[in-house]
Amino acid sequence: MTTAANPTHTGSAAAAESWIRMYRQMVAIRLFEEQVNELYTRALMPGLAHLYVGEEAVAVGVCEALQPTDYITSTHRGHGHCLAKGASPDRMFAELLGKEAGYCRGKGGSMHIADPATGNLGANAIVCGSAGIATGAAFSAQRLGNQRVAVCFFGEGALGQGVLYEVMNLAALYKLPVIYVCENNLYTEYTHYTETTAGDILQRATAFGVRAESVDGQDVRAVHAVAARLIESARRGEGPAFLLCNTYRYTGHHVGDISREYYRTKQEELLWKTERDPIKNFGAWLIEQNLADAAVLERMHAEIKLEMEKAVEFALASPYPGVEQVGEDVYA
Amino acid sequence: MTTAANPTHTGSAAAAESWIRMYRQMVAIRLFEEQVNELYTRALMPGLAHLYVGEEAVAVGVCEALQPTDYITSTHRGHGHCLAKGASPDRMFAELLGKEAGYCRGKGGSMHIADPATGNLGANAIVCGSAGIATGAAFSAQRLGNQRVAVCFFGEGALGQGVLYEVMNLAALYKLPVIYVCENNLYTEYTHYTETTAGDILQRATAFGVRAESVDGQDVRAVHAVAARLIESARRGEGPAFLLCNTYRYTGHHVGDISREYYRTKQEELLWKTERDPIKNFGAWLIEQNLADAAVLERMHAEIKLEMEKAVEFALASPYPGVEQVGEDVYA
Amino acid sequence: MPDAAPRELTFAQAIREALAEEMRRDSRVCIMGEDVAEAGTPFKVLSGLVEEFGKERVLDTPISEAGFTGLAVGAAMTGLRPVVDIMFGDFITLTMDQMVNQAAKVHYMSGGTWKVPMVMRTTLGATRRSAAQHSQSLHAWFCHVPGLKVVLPSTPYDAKGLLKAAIRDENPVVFFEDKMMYKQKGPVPAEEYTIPLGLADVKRAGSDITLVATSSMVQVALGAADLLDQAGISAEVVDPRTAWPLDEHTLIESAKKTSRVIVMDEGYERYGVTAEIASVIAAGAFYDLDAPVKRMGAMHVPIPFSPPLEDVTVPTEQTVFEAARALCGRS
Amino acid sequence: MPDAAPRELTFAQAIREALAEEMRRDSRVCIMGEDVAEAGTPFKVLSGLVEEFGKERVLDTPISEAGFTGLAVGAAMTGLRPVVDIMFGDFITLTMDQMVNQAAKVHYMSGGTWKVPMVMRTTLGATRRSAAQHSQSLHAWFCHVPGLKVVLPSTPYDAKGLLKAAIRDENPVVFFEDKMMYKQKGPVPAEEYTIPLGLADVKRAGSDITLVATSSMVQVALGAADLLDQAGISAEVVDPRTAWPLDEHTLIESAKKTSRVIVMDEGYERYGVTAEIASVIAAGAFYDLDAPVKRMGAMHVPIPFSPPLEDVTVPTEQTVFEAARALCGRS
Ligand SMILES: Cc1ncc(C[n+]2csc(CCOP(=O)(O)OP(=O)(O)O)c2C)c(N)n1
Ligand SMILES: Cc1ncc(C[n+]2csc(CCOP(=O)(O)OP(=O)(O)O)c2C)c(N)n1
Ligand SMILES: [Mg+2]
Ligand SMILES: [Mg+2]
Repeated sequence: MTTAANPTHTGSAAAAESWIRMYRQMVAIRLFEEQVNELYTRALMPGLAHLYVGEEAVAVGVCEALQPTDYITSTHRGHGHCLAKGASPDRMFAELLGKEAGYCRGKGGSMHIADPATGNLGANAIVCGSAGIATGAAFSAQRLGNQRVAVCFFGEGALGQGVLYEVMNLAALYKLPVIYVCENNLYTEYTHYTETTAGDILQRATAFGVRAESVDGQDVRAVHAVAARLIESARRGEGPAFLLCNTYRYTGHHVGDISREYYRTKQEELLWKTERDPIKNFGAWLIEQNLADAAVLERMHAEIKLEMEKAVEFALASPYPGVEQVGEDVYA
Repeated sequence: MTTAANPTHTGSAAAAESWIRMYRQMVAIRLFEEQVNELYTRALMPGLAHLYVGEEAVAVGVCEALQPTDYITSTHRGHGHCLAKGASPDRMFAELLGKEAGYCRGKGGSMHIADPATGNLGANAIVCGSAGIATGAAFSAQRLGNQRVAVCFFGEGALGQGVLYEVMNLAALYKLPVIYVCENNLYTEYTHYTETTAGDILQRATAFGVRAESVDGQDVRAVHAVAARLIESARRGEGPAFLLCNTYRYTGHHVGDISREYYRTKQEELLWKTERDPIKNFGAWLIEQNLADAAVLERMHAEIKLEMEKAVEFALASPYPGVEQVGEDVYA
Repeated sequence: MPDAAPRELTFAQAIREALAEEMRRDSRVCIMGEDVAEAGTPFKVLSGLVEEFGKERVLDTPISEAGFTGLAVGAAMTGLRPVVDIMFGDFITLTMDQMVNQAAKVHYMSGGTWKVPMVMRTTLGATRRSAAQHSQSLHAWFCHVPGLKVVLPSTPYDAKGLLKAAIRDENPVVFFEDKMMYKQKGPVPAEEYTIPLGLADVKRAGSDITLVATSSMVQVALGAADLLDQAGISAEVVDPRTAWPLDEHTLIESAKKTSRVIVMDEGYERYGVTAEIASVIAAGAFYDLDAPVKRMGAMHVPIPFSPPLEDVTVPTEQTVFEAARALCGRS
Repeated sequence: MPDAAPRELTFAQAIREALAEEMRRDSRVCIMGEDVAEAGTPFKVLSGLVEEFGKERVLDTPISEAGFTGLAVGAAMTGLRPVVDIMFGDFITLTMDQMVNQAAKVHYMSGGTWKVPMVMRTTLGATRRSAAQHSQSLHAWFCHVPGLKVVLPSTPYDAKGLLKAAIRDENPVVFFEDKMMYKQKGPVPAEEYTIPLGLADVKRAGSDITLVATSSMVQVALGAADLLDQAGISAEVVDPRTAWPLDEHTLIESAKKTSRVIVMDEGYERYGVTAEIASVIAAGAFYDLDAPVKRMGAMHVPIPFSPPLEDVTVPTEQTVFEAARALCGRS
């Protein structure tokens, strides 16, 4: 998403630009998801979707540290990663509605958006389903010597899948440039992660020779700083890393998960939303640092909102794929 | 294999008896395997077999700390575990020859010996294939409250299989009475474990909430001491454990693996055989401690040799199952 | 509670009642899977069970399909009767080693000494707009494996009776539920009953053509049969109910009677369930068939998300009706 | 090296030569699996490759079938052409998620934008006294999955040409080698050639009965054809060579010509490859068949260790001969 030098630690103009870009990107994700929820509520979207609201700082902080040619893999909760890596909302909405103009010609839907142009190897509806793919992309990068890095995003629920440890072992053995980004939003579907996760998460990486760090996933600057460090180290050939981002999803597991009291309290939700909101807090910091003023940020919100509405309109107006396309793309 | 009290740390008569039993059991395993090799060389055994020679102290040290009703699961290299848990050589040889008198009516062969009478849930030809089964047996033991413990034997190659981490996590979460005994004999088939194993083996257990220890797998007393401690702690409801036993297989991956120079040196083999032999060293200790004299031990060897020869004869003379049995036992 | 009054339950309720009854009857029966306890699964099929039986017997697991299925195999061998919940049938991919190399073979490899009385409940079926990784019907894989039994219920009544039989079975049984059927209602008597595994059921008698249909396809077949009736064609709908053991006799007898057959199953048509059943019938009723056995399954494509595309990947009343009419020479 | 002289290679040599040639031709081709480098696999099929291509391209992996298969999927998407080695076909159980939910679907789910040009080489076949977990022929599972291709070579010549084509294919291809066939010799020209996926081969022409046979069963069919010849029955042996794409046309034409068919495959008979092929033929040659299509596959039992038991689980020249004779009304 950004240029080669990543000067976000300095007070330079480039750094300021980067901060603003990250802010904009986080807002874009949030407003995108609001439209998704709207589409669901108005019964305009087929199926379900898993919103990324609350977790924006993770995708944005990490992707800001990536090159356009770097790879990501994503999950069922993938809209944020996809946008942060550079996808455009109009084709994403089109995909969510199953339209031909979508990134996957309507064949993938919310959980399978992929986009070679931005290095997005695809969202994945199998929990941990893309850990192998991301590791393999890093393997290619190493063997082809193209200096690329692969980032594998996954929820903490994926820690339950054995294949994660298999591929971390492989990545460590071969010193592959892959970063495993674990988004711990505390819950799998309807179960708190402590009920399903024994031991220590960071040790689960270091035990396989993958260095590991954790970070406040609500603080985009912190995420970006550590991600940039790990990514550039991987790019230099120093091997894989694991980044645990502590975060929270504001809404249900999916758009239809409305009554959540049986697995988490409203107070808990409220606390995260009010005290720990990544956008609000980062906006306040930007203002405090004189990098933006409230009016600028408000204008930005309004602009993005309009952009999202237009994108939705585009998608709604787009045609479905012709039925004859059903048999295409099975084999290359 | 022994009675409730496990007085092997004391100088009591019971302890002495236990030492002698362990010595006998180790010799039995070694001489059993020699017969297996002989059967293979003489082309009397169908298929292949994976010999346990060199690793006797692990199976014996651990199984001596188990009750007859406790469970074990085993591997492709399973004869040692099977004997140590109490199986009789005659029915084992019969199984290895595919005879009806075998433990599995000839249907299992070397890699699938199972025996409910001694709590042997079965050898397994899938690397790590029995980790789930052992964990499940511990689950039953806990839920049925029958005070049993399950021991899962596996080679260090099984550390490559993700399911191991899945079930260790489950065992830790539910505090199941299961001991994961990793026999690190340095090689998988033809590859040194350091080429396939990143990170730290013990951490791979502790990271999942399973306490872990390592022990010299050539020292039956050491194995027994730590195994007894872990097993009794699991039995008391204190949860699972992982025991790393450092050991060595003297011969090939299987009986047909004769030329091994491309993956390990003869010197290395020689060193283990001469300096670290579990039987020789333990025998010397027994003599030193006045628990046995050389003549007694020699007589024991001769007796066991005879027993093994008789068992082989029994197996050779036994009939194959009738062809009509092929369709039996598919469904219970 | 002997109550002869007709009673209606949804498919989900029938499953839940079967589980509750068996759990009351036999303390060894326990349930394990992801979000099965308080959440009662995303499909809410198990709602209420944890309240009655507690978290010890309705066990929330990590997202470790291989791990907890393996655990269930060991638990089944040693005295429990686990019922494993695999949320979407697409995730059986992760359990194949445990089910096929372990569960299915333990009894045989051990010469009949160990048994694995476990049930895996999972789902099948498309048209839910869930896309390629949440819409598959992969039961044909398990049908191919000796040592396993495979149940494909199509009504609440069958679901309850077959699930109870599956839980009491001494073998590993895989039980596939059509996720689109959970809210469908049907009569389920309050009295205790089980349905033996291996008996087909004639869901509708007819004389001109046999529609063999499994699971989700049974309703489709019945709908097609109504359309055919209006076109003057009498269709018999036969539901094998279990793909293994397979009631070949009933299928072949129906084919002999009608002389025309369509076999329908929501799995992929190629190398799928319809191939086995069609070839069993083609061989068994060889001298009585007036036309080739026609197979109708899912189109050979990963299930697309886009509704108009997804809708054409599976047989519908209309496509079955047309195929049947053509087969009867009336197109 | 243009050399027209007939040359014989073993099946293993043919595989190795195909790999070596493709690796020389295309630096993106690499091999990964357990003990593939210095050991050259337990079957010694890959001996010598690491010496020529180095450990970077012939990669020893941990015993992590799911992990390195998944790695291969990602590597294939991003510019390499990995050939994954799964030692025994029984271990594909561990790779089903990577192969089926990932490799097979990536192209379709991404609307045709990403491709997965990878090959999985693995084995099938019993009678090696390897027991139930090392003797299965589970290729039917992959045949059922859209997005995958499945190759079942039966001669060194076919093995080489088909493997080269598989490596050049833009899709995930699963390549099954009969482990009992590795030492079998056959003519393999020194000149470069490939065999397109999807073309059946008539291994022997005949007029009275068609024996459709795959992989390990081709030699059995040819042996049976010799016996049949002596009994005055002329058997045609047709080898589909790829189970998917399936050359239905050649199979049906042969069936129409001979009017009698046996379909043989070493996978389990039930819900297996023979079911698909038999039902394709039964439908396609419906009006020409004089007898039901007969299927012969592995007996529906986990493969037993005991030699006399194992030997009866798979079709043999003798059992095929007898079945064919009976089918021709000469029993
Ligand atoms: C292999 C597999 N098992 C189960 C599911 C069903 N499922 C979808 S999302 C989910 C929870 C994922 O939790 P987490 O990884 O923490 O991601 P989050 O939803 O919190 O972002 C589950 C169990 C699945 N998609 N794949
Ligand atoms: C899942 C699986 N992959 C591969 C194999 C082939 N195989 C059999 S034994 C073995 C090596 C096992 O090494 P280790 O676990 O260290 O046990 P050891 O033989 O050293 O006792 C391999 C790769 C297998 N049986 N199962
Ligand atoms: Mg989560
Ligand atoms: Mg080893």
